[in-house]
Amino acid sequence: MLAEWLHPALVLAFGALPLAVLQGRARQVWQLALPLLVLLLVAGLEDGARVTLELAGLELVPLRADGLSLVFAWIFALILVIGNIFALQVDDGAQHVAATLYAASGLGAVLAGDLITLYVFWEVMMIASVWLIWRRRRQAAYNAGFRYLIVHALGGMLLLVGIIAHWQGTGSLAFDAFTAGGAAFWLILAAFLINAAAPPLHAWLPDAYPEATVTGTVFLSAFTTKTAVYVLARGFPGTELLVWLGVFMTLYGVTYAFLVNDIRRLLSYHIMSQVGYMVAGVGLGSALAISGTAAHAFTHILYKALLLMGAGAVLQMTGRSKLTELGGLYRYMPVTFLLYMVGGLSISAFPLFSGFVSKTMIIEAAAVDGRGVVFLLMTLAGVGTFMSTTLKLPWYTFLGHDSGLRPTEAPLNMRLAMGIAALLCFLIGIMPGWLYAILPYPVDYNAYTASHLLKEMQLLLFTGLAFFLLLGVLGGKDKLSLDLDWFYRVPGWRALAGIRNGLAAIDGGARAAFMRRFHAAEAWATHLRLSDWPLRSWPIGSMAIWTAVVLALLLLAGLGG
Amino acid sequence: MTPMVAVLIPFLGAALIGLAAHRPRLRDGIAFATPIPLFLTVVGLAVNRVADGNPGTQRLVELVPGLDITLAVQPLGLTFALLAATLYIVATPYAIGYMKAGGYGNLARFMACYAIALGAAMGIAFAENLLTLYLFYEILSVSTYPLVAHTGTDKARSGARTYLALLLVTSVGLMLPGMIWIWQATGTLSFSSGGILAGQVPPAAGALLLVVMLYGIGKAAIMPFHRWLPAAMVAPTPVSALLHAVAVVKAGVFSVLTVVLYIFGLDYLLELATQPFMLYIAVFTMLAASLVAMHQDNLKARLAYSTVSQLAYIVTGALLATELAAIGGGLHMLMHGFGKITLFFCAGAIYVASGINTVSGMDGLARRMPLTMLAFFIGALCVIGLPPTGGFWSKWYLVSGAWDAGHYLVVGAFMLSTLLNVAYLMPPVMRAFLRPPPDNDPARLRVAEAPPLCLIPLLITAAGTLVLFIVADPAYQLLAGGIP
Amino acid sequence: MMQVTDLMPFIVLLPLIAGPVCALLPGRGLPWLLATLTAGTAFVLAALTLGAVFDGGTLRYAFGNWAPPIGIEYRVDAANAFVALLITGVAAVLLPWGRPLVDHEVPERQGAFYALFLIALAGLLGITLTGDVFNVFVFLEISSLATYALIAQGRDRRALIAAFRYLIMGTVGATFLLIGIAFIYLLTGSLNMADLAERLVASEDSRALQVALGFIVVGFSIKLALFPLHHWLPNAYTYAPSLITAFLAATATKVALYVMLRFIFDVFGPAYSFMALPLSAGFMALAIGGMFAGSWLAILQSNLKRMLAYSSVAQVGYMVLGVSLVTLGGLSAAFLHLFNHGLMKAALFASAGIIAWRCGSVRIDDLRGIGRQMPWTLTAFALAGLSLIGIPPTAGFISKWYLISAAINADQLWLVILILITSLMALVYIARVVEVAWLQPRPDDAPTVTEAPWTLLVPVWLLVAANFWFGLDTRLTVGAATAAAEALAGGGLLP
Amino acid sequence: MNAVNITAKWLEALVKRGRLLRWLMLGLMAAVIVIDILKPAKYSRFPWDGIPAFTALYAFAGALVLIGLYKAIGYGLVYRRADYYGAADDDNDNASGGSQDAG
Repeated sequence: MLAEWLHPALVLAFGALPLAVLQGRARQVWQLALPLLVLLLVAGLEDGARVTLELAGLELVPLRADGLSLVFAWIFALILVIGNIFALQVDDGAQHVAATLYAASGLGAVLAGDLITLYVFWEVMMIASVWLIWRRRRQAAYNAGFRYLIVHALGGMLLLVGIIAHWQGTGSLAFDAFTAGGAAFWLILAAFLINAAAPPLHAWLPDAYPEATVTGTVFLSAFTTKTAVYVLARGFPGTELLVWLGVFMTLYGVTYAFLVNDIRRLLSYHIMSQVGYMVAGVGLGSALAISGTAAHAFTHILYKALLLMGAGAVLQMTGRSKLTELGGLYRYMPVTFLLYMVGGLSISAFPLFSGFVSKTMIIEAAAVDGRGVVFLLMTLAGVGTFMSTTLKLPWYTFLGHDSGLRPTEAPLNMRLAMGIAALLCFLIGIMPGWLYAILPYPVDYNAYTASHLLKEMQLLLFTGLAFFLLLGVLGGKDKLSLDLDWFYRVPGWRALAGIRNGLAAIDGGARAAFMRRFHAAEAWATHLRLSDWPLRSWPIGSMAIWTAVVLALLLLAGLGG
Repeated sequence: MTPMVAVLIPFLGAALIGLAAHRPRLRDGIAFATPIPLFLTVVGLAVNRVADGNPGTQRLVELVPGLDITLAVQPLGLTFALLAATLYIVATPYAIGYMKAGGYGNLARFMACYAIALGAAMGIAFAENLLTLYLFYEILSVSTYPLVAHTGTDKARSGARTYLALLLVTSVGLMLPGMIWIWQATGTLSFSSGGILAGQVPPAAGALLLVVMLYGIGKAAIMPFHRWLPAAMVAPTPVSALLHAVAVVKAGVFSVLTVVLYIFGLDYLLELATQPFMLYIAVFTMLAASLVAMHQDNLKARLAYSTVSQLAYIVTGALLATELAAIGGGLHMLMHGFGKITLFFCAGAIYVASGINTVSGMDGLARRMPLTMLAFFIGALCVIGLPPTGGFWSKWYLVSGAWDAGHYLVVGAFMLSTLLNVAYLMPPVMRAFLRPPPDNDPARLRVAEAPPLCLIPLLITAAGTLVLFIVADPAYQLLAGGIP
Repeated sequence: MMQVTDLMPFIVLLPLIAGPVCALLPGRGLPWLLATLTAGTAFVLAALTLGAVFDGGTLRYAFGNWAPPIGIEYRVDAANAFVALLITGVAAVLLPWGRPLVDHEVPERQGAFYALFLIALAGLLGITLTGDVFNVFVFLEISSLATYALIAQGRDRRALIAAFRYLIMGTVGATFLLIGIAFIYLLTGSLNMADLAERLVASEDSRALQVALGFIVVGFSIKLALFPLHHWLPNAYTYAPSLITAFLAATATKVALYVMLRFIFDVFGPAYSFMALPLSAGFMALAIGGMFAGSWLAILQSNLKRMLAYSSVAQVGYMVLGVSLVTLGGLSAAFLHLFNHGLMKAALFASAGIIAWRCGSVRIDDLRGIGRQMPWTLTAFALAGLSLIGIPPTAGFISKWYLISAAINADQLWLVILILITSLMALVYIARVVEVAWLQPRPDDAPTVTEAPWTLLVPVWLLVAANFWFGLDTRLTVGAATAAAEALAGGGLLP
Repeated sequence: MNAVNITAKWLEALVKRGRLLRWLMLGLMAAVIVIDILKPAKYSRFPWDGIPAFTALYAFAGALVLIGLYKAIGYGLVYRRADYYGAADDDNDNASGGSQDAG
């Protein structure tokens, strides 16, 4: 079977290399051909495919395809096509290589059948993705990227230690649900949650994503957190903690999304919020919930990419990304606006759009479980999502007062990419059967019941009512909203610098003291040498006296004793 | 095919280089040629050892019964020898290219000492007992002294003086009496599986002996005897590469591993009161050196402190006293060797090509030297311990060993150190790839990749770190077979 | 077919006879040739003797067939055969080396010079081989007088003063020895060592015997330059002709040490010696003092030869330290170092002699950058220096190994630390020279020097090679030193 | 730019009919409420499933509460000057995203 030898992740990884040297049209062609090839390879993967391998004394399964992993493989391959179309005009080989490697590692992680392979791709993902931030080439991006790297390195180490603990505890490296508990369980969970941007381990995401390049953010939004959702679904289904953590995430995300001013940061907080639904879904753990999680990850990647492409297009064409500096762009970027709105309607689960068919699955799963509070809070988060993503952001960016900006419409390839994503959002929205067919568990769920429709319309319409009533006070504030990254950006950094300075002071002090003594001794020796004392010959008399003294002492001691 | 041949080839090469001192072409030819038979010999020894389990023990001199100079091929030593012989092949053209491009003089002395250092490293690798190891250890210290002081400037001399003083003071002052003590107590110095001290030396005395021996091996650079390493940075870069990746520091940690495994023995080690103490000193070294490395602007100084930190990984691995950690230590010797030599090669190539030797000066350099910086990036990944480089495997086993031993603080320290590694190895990469080059600096525009003799070796070693990720299995099997 | 026993006296007689002949020979070449041949023959004989001793135990030869204790007896066991081998070996290597230096330093009357050399050699060998205490005194005077004269031949005016000071001190030492011997003779009526050993047991209560021991020990301590009685040595070594410096440094103090040990262990017996006088504590204190003072003063010197001379004071300290442990191991270590130090100092002074000849100066500051110009000489110096420091695989390392072993065995761990500290001090003063010579640039105004001819280099490198050879193959040295220690300690009185 | 212009024209037309859209929306709101009241609840999993127009009320009240909460959190806790972490060097991109590879 071909796909067992052509691991899609490896094909993609090696396929990334030519991007470093190809130029112009050739690069663009390869940039499209490669993801399509990978899409074909993923299509060729059969449920149940497996490749095993022995490395450094360990039994590895670099490829394992089953229902859960294939959903993610599909969407990863798909978003790579869309993202590459969006990035077609960017003339920066490093960024393309990074994006492709990043996608490769994401694919590799979801296809990994053992923990080592997972770890390998996990770390490659970190290394590749940070370049998408750094290639923005601004000081803020360097710093944010660095923080991103450090947080993920920490996550990677937690994962490594967790894997080791799991390995030593159970003797197995297979990547299945973790049931053993103990330190391994918590370490791996913590590592996964860092990548899933679950509070309090989330601050890297809204910190770094808005600083990434316009095209980079699109990829970033797709892979890291969704890989985390996949591994959570694989490793921790039905973990009660995750239900509450997920619910908290949804609300935390929408709250901060409302507070921030940068449109891409706003959307980044919404990634967090949406991933919260998925984390909660994993926590619920029922077949419906897991399927809903997979479905929501699928649709989320599409609509979030679409939203970020829209925001990125605005940033690219205007050079601005703050709500307070934007406004009235619909005249100049009408296509972007419309396509963005498709994404907005999708994320807020507007009927006929993709979010509706997936998000409601998770909420329904909570309802089926009889979890009233979870149900209500998730619904409330939906209110917040609709308000900020679909109403506030477009209102203050595309409509509202005229900011005086006169950009042109985004380039064709960008619009094309957004168009494809929007089309998929819409198609999934109206024909969810295609999506449901590839879910890990067969689902008996219909989003389009009258009851669902009615409730969803009530929710959205009255949220809109409240929004427009309070429109006057909802505009962006040109402020910075502190998040938990404050702890490592301010006191943590100071503590580190303090320790370093303390160590340097001790080391320097000790060295200086030693060298002082040493130089003093050296100077003394030089002085002695120059002073002729050690060079002087002793007079014969003193030699004789010494002789007498030695003899006398010897005899005295001997005779006296 | 005996270990003696492997030891002799570099010495012979050094002698020939000395004789051909006034014929540059011949001299370079010999310098180029010497590593090849050496490498083949070591590979031959490895094949013999792996295929027939034949240690090829060779007693050269017997001083008194129980005290002899003997060579043998043991798995751990074979790993070290393979590392050194392989890197020697790439280091030689690099050294010649670098020294010529940099306009250094006295090449015959330089190359001869280089070869002698490698011969000494071979001797250390194939030592069958502590005395033999000590013998070659001292030869290595002395033969690298002229290399460090090569330029002969005041700064170089003072650095070289610190270098030699610390290495000799520790080895003569601590290792030698420790060794004699061991000999007095046990009547043998042969390395044997499970150690020779158990039942011979009471744990109270063994505890003191452990401290004496670990600090006696100054080349392992455990704080506070690490100063020689940054001091030796005054040397030309090929020497730094030799010191920090191939011969000297690896000889140090190899000695630590060997002494811990085959003199003390892991079980006995655990009885010693100072084992946790030394373990945490090593852990402290690991973290403190990383912290210091973070604010070194001089690239080579940063790499030197990084080496101090990485050596402490291996010492920690040895002192954790578990099989997994010891394998991890052995693997890290190998992996760090490849990673660090790549970094030093890059630092040297950058210096030769552009005259830049600071991290802050590297802005935008990747546009002029993309291949070098790519290799630097890969080398950095290996040193950090990230896949897909070989560094991952060593970290895997080190952390496994720490976890196995129940030293969770050490596990935490490995994690923290990884973060610090990222924090000091990534900024040069970031600056080179991302920052715009300094404006109005016409000199910078003329910078191009270093000469091929410098460039090709560093690409090879960088590729080596990636290859080692995939072919880690033989190294693992070799080490696992030799560690009790 | 002559027996080795019959040949053995010729080790002494040959140079003694050849000496006067030499004085009569004209020119430069012939005296040198005769001296060299004599030394070479003596070396061969000494080697044969050592072999015979290993095979057959103690060799005895009574002069004029007068049976001891009346007649003078030569009595050779492992201890003195070993020392004789060192003396003749060093002489045989140094003479070919020294010829151009002698031509340079002693241009006139070389016949007399080589004659004195041979007589000094004969004296040292006589001290070593004789079994008669008065004979020891006689040979000591013979060698000393010849040595004074040789030192006075130095080109520097100060050589004369140095020789005079040595003469005074040497005479004091000889007088002390004579006083001691006189006491013994009065007590026992015998002068034969073996005989004395038996007879002295009867007088062990006598104060006079204690005094005799004291005088003898102090007398020899002067000759072996034990701290603080070493003051004659630096000047004598510094201003003597290079050949003489190298020869004396390698042999004279060693012979004094050997013969002192012979008295302490054989004549008086260790049980008595160490009980009657606090020799162990005294030796230990003076040895440590010498190790530190010698090393320290060596570091401070700016004259290469003087630095090496002070280094000798320190090295004598090691040997005496070994003795002071009063164990078989300690004594073996002392003998081992006696031999090895002879080798290393010969090599060092030989290279220093070449440097003095080619550079015209032995001030360390004048040696800047000569490593490049005289690579072979300076490399030899550096390698011999390694031996002095005790870096393996050199003879010095072996010495240090046994000395430290002995200290550990005697449960004197603190001594180990002191030994190591002084070894590192040796590192400082050797490294200083190496660094100046190799790593500092030659000043522009300094005269250009050229490498010495191979005739000088070969002997120096032979000595260096010996340092390495005996650092690896220690069968001869360790075996002989152990045998020597056993021979001296005799009845296994030592632990 | 043809497609873009047509879209822009459409949007312009929509914006001009803003009042009409508003009435449309209000009508829609009234409709969903009325339907919800008339139509019996399908589920009775939760106590509130039986309350007519519960979701509408919940959404409206929830939105108001959330907005109040945001304001409180923002002004009470997390708002800082925009340059709190040090001044950002250049706040606006030079309009070409990642493609200013000028070197």
